Amino acid sequence: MIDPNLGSVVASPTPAGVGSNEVDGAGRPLVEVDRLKVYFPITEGLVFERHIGDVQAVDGVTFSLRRGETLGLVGESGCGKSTTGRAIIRLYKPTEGSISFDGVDLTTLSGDQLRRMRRRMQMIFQDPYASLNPRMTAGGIIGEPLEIHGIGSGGERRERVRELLATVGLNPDFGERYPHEFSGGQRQRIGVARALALNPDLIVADEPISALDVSIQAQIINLLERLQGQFDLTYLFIAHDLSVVRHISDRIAVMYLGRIVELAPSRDLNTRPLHPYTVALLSAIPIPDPAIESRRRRIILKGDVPSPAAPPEGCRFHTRCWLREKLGNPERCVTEDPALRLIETGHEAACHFAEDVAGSVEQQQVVGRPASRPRSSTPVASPGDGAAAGDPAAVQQIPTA
Amino acid sequence: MTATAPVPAAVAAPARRRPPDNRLLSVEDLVVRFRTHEGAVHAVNGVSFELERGEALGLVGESGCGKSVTNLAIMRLLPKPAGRIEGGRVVFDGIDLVTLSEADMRDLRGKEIAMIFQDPMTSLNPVLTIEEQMVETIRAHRKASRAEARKRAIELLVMVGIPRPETRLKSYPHQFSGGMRQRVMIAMALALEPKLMIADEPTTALDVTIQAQVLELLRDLAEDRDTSLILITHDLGVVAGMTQRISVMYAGYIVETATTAELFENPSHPYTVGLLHSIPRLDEERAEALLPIEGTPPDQRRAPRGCPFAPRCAWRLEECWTDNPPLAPIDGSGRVITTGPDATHRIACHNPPTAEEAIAGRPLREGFVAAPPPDAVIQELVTRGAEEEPALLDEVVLMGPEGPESTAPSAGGLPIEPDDKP
Amino acid sequence: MAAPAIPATGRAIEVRASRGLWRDAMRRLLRNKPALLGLLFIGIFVFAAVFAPLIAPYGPLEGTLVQRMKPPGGAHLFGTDLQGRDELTRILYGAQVSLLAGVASVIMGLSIGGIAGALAGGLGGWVDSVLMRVVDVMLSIPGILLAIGIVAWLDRGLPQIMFAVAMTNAPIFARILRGSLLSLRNSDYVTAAQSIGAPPSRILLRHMLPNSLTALIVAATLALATAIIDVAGLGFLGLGPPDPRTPEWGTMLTDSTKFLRQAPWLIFLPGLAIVISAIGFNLLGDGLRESLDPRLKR
Amino acid sequence: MTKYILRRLLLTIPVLIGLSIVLFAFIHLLPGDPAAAILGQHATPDRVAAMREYLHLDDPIWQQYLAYVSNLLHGDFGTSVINNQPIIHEFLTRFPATIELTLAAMLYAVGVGIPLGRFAARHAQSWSDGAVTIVSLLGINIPVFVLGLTLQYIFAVQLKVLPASGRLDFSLRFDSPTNFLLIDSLVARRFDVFVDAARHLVLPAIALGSIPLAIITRITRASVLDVSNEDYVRTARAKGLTDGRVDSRHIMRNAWLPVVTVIGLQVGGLLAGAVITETVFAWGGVGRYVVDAINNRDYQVVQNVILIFAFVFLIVNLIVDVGYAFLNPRIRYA
Repeated sequence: MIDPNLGSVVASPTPAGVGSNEVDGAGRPLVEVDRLKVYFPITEGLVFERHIGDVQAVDGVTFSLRRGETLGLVGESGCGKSTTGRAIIRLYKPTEGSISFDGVDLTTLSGDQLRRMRRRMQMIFQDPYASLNPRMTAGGIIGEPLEIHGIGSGGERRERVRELLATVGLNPDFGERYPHEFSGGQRQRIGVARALALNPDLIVADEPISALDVSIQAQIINLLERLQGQFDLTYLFIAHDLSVVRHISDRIAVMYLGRIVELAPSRDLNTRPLHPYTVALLSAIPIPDPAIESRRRRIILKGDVPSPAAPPEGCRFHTRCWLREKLGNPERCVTEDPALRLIETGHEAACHFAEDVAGSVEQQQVVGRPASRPRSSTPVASPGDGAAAGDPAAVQQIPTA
Repeated sequence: MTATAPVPAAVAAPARRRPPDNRLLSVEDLVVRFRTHEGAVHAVNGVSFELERGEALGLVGESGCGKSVTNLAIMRLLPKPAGRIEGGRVVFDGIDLVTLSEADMRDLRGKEIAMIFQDPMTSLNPVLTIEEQMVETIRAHRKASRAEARKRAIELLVMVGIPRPETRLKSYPHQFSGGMRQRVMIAMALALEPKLMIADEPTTALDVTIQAQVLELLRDLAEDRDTSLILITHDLGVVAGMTQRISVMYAGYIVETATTAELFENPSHPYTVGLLHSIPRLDEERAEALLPIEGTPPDQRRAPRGCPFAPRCAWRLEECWTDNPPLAPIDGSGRVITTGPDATHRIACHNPPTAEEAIAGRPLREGFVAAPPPDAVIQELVTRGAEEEPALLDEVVLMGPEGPESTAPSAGGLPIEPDDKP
Repeated sequence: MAAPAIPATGRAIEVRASRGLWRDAMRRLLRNKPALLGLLFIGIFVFAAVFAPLIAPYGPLEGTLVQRMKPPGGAHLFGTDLQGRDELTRILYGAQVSLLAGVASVIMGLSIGGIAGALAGGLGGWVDSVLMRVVDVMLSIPGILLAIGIVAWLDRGLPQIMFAVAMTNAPIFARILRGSLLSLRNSDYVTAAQSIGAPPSRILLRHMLPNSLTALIVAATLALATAIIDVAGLGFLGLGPPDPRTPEWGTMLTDSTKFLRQAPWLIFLPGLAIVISAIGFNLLGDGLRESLDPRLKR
Repeated sequence: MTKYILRRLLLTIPVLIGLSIVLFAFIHLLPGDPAAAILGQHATPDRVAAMREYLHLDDPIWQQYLAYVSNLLHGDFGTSVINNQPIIHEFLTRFPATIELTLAAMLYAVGVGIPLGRFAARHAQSWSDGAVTIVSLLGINIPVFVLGLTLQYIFAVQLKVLPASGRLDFSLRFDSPTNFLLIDSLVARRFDVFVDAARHLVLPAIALGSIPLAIITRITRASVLDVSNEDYVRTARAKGLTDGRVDSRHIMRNAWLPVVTVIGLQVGGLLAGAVITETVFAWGGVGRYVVDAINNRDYQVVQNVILIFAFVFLIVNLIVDVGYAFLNPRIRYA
């Protein structure tokens, strides 16, 4: 057994002077990201590299993570979701903006201070084959964080590794083995165990299941859910699959071209999406039920996502927006960049016309059945009434909140 | 339009007897093996299915279940020299493809059966322009001048919704986005109006909004032309809206087949039930707990023995370990309809879940426990598995009657309490 | 280190302990027939070098002009050379020079190239730019020409030869190591190490170098083959060890070229010795490439 | 594309500068007084003084370097201490012989290596593939001089079908203005000379070309096998193209790319190998010139011949890289 005080060898994670005066109340979020920008420079030049532009991977993102919650970060490839996650772990240095973790601004930290903070935030990677050093044993990989932070003696660390293996559902004797001797799902469990080793507060899970087979995905999701309850973890869960994100998250932030376009409690998001992009995204996800599929109407977005090196003026989504087209192409979308604004309780969206989305046929159609009762508790057509759901005219009657 | 090479119609005329019904393709007891240094890989172990004209069939399964190999075998495009058809017949439009001469088979490919592959990034030749690749497809099967073929290529690009086709023809694949490349692949597949189109995970590499574009295009084009479609995917959601019938594959076997509506209404094989319970659904009122399938798919280097799903199955009986059940109608009747909207719902299972169990995702019968592996199976795993696939053995063994969670030591008493947290 | 397994099925099953990466690699290597042949060739070569004084029938300098150019057979299995010395003896002793020069030059090259490559790939930035330009310069001088230049410059002698051959290999090692490090720098497991707070030195030493090492080991083995050929080549050009009596394979060939017609064995037998040693290291290198990758099964 | 070429061109400038510094150091780090060292046994006080003047030895080191570079840029590569001939002149008269040899060796290596590699790939895992693998293994590991002497023994000494050494039979009197024997003889319509020169070229070209041949065979085989497993080759087959068409348009067009790079890299090996080959076959090219210079401690010759060889190597690689870019649309239209 490990001395429970082992962890306190390391200095208090809250550096003196920063946020220590503040009351450490439950009200303060664990992570606060404020106007975060991460740009990657594009250089060109024959001999001397010239800076000719930036890939605006993340361009002004603001959100917070409450203790113990799971925030899902969802979007298509290149939307900046992984970059955001990595910037929080400080694998990338933010170009602008601030990230505060438990009251400490991470963007100003470096060296030892940063390393100490890293004990409290860990990451799980997408590819279980690439994220484990092939020349280290599973035990070495899981024990490495303890070693780096000087926690425990060799024997204690070995004992802890065995416990961690058991915690993630692997045989404790497997510590001696090398990654190539495990299956994909087992490897991902090792990755989870490594992230747990230091008892972190926050885990950033970057597409943790998308490289796994369908039948293995659920194993890992369940594991993550169990561990959250067990160890009081806060998750930032990054994925492209909205149905998975919705399953595991309390709240969801939808990203498009480096911006958060919608942020809502996860139940609200797919019943009452308020950003036209979210509506399209939801409608694009196939549902494993032919009856529902047959009466859904897909919103097919035109064209591809523009390059993050040259995002469109105004609203970034305006080049592909179905709502804008429906509204007769208002100029405002091209000229004015919509800010993320609170539209309903806890539900933010970055669209000038978010109110027009609410109650629209498109919004009602996304999951092929009428929305569950809106918050205003206005009477709605019976949810079980398939005929009503299939008829756009019927759902159109639903009043806007 | 005349064909350049001897068409099967001319060469194989005596062999071609148009079946009386509407059947286009019938695969009978197909067996495919791969010969590797480590012995044979049992990729496809006796797969049979049929397809009508204009019908869309979904082949669903996880990676390595044999769904792609089955279709490469139909096209006779198995990687050489390792992959070999070791048994069975593939009859397409009255012709047995397995015994067809290579020249006749080549003439069929692209013209009567076309394929779309998973990764549009790697499926187009990077050093040839789109024009070169499209024109060569057309000219391989039709006597057409370069200019005629080019005109046809432009029509096709318009059809799949590629803007400015004249200029885009001159482009190289790397100058297109993923979605656009997949459209080019579709255009190329449709160039010769094939009777059958095989789409192998056509949208797996694409983003979800692009996936929606491509799937809609594929469905519309196939419907317009009355082209039969085999859609291979691991995503049950994709097949739900795209196909009329579905066959679920596992470890080189079809374990369940039914019309799409019936399969989702009444999933009856433990594997299908497991798959449906291991994916979260967008339309759920609230997030329900997922019930994963424990363990990993079997090592196909071992000769199949018993039901391939037995080691991961919560419903397994003793006999499942040794006796692989055949695909049979769920209602026990002898009558089998293989195609069309009245196709018989068939499964390969000794102990299928009841409707309630299928909804619950686990056995509900009083006192039922999955049968542990008999000694002979364990012995085989120990002698072979330990040497070649250690992880697999551990998982099978860990998968005791109570499932793995109970075998893993309880994690509740982890000693380091998060006491260093503020 | 077998431990009892979970008695889930009521039966105890031995959980196989990992064999360890090196033993695993060794096992794969020993299953590789060409590599085994290579090991056999190397074995002969090393055995000859180490035990030459014990197994050689004569002394390396022993012989009289009366006995010169005797064809193989009889008292002289490989015949005698221009000075009447036993050719077999000289070939056995020649292995000493080749082995010594080959191994020493590869170790020298590995040290120089390895350090340069580690600095370039590990530090990046201007260090990388400068070192890589130097490597470009050295690689722009075609192989043995660089060695010729160095020997010409430093004068003849065994250490000079070793250094010269080392300098032809060093830039290659540097490039291989740097390339490998650079590709690993963006690998997920290095990112993972950063995310758990591993300091840069640890990332380089624990994560990047061990994974780059296999490429370097393979390159070094293959370089042994070229080193043996290059040393002999220098000897053939008259840039071998300064003492002309030293039994060195390349030098032995030069002396005999004028007597190709009369004594062809004086060309073929030392030539064969060079070829066999070189092939040995080549086969072993190829075998190592396949067996050292833990991701490849068996 | 132009940008790429320009960039590639500019990248060779630092290499050239570095090269000149290294070779400048080569002379100036010689033990003792560089002037005396260069002159060696031919040193007389007068000549040493003249050499000191020529090398600007009394100036600061950077001026000495600038003088060296300036001389090079003016085509002054110094004079040989042995025969007092300008090095560049000696070099230019011998270089055609070396070019003839290396080109022939390259033609042999490419002309045989690529078909052999394709053949082995097409019959992968068969006995003929195994045979090709063994032959190329042998090719890589036989030193040029061993192979050269072996060829001489078999074809000149035993079979007497080809000449053992030299470029031309003594009995044939022919004055070659450019020293490109094959071209000059054709221009002069001396077909007897052409045939004889070609016969003299066969053995040295085979000896010199064998290592590149083995390497090109290996790379071609590996590359063709790699490309054959690409998805787009499967696509091409699924479209119903004939095997020949799949092979020529889809496999070879891509398999070429790595082969082209390797061919470029072999030029260095050929130039170095030429030094030894010319010694074995008494071939009057630059290689022998260098070897003679080393034996005579004619340092300036060694220095500047190495410089020119490196320069040639860089230029060839530049051309190869541009060719590669041209073959690869991903670079061409980057």
